[in-house]
Amino acid sequence: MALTPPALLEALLFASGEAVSKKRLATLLEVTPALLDQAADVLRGQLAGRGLALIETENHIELRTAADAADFVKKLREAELSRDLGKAGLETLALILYRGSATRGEIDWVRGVNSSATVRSLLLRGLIEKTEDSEDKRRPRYKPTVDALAHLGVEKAEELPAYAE
Amino acid sequence: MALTPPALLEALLFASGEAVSKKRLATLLEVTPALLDQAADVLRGQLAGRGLALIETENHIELRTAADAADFVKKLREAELSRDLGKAGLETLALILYRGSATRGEIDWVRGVNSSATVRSLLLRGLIEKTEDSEDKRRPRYKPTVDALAHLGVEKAEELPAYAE
Amino acid sequence: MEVLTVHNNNYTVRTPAFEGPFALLLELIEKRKLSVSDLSLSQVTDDFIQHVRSQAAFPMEDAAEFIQVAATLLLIKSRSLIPDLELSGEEEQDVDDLKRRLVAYERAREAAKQLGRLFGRSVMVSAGERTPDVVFAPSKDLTLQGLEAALRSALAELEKEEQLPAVRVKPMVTIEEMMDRLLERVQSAITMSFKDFSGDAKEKVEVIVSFLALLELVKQGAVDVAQHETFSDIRITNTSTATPKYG
Repeated sequence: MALTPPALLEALLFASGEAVSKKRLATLLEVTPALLDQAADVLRGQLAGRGLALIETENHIELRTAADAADFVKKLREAELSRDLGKAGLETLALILYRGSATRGEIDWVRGVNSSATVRSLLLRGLIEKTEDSEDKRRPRYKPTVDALAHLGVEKAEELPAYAE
Repeated sequence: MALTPPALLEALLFASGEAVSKKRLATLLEVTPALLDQAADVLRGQLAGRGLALIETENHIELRTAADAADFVKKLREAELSRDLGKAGLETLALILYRGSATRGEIDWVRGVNSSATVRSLLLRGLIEKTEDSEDKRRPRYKPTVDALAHLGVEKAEELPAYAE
Repeated sequence: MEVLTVHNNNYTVRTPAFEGPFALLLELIEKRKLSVSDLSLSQVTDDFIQHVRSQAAFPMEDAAEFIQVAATLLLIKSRSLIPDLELSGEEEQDVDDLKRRLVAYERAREAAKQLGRLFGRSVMVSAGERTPDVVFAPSKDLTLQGLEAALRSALAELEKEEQLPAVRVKPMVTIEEMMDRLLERVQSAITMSFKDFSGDAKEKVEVIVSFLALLELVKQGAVDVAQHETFSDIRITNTSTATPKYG
């Protein structure tokens, strides 16, 4: 089933995750600037009373959560940050700590499962950070943050117990 | 203006950006599991013909771009292009999807070969996940993930062709 | 699926025509435009065994699966040739199991074909990543002890995963004995049946003689195949080939 321009615009904004220039959107959707403005207006109308909202500046458009949902979104963020790390989080963090740094592929391999959601949550919580892999710049390496080491009471990863594996 | 539960659900799913367990969603929205299911159904209806879609597995929900927007979204997110699964991977994924879940033993029984390498590769790709078997805790049960459905372009396993056993 | 076989210290990558015994069996049945039944299975037994024997090298695990299926096929064929052959409860179950597994595999294969057409065609993508507002948020369970325990369990799990195949091969110890037993059983059943042979006896005897020769070949084949990889738990004994005696 072919989607309408407003629906395609919604999908593109959702997939992008950030503000996208109107010029780029028109190119991606293969429409004229005038038709893009029209599609944005229709989409804005469809989103009334819904959980999402269209934020439009002179040159950019962005999809965001509706202002009226702010309290719930805040609760979600707080819940995300106060949850236990759990088995997946601890395993992943432990691997990164004991190796000094690790790539997604290395973590996945040892854990035997896809670790993208776990890595993402550790990043959000400021426990690990992205660094550039010296061999392959497109592939990020993750290392523990200074905050994480301080929280654990160790100054260097080498001070961790059982650091030899 | 107070938003309805379906709108709040949409906002939470968008803000989270990943698959969220139904249990957590019910807690966050302060509704019963039955009301959450109802809100999800309403939201799914509202999204028909739009750029977004709700993918639902046994325990998780995630907001994703609609399958029909794939050609346009591809231009923005080339990284999502997926390698083929191969015959062994497809057979194993099919068994898990059509049965809802399966153990290694059940997969091997049907395929007549050892499937451990295939199961591991599906786990690494995040297309299936390990869960605890209610009868035997040492024996993992594998279930399809939201990402598996997303790669097949369906919102629920029931929408797959010839879903019947 | 590519299979890496170790042979004379040389690594050779080989792509077998059939990933498992069921794929081969279904192909043989479908080539004759038949469906899964005792009759069709006994008709493709010879071809199946020919295929198994013509494979130069199997990884041990696959060989075990193929041979087990071959043994069950021989049971089915034995019964179709020798009406007096009564299968034990366990044998009946093997036959029944094979048929049920084949039907289930046939369905899974069909479903896989359909999924293959869908997979990756219209990917539904997740919400785009925003630059996250990082807030340092450790948790209650974030302790050195907790981390150490988690690491240990992850490594233990990995080790267990890598050891799995070896464990699974063990039941195959008795393959050779199984073939011996089958041969003996069929021989005695035939001796009994000869009394009943009537006009077309000559033809029937020929069928059975070649069948017994086939059984013998398989038995040798099983030993042959089992010797390709010696690191596993499989006990390999060289049998002094017992030539079947007829009548």
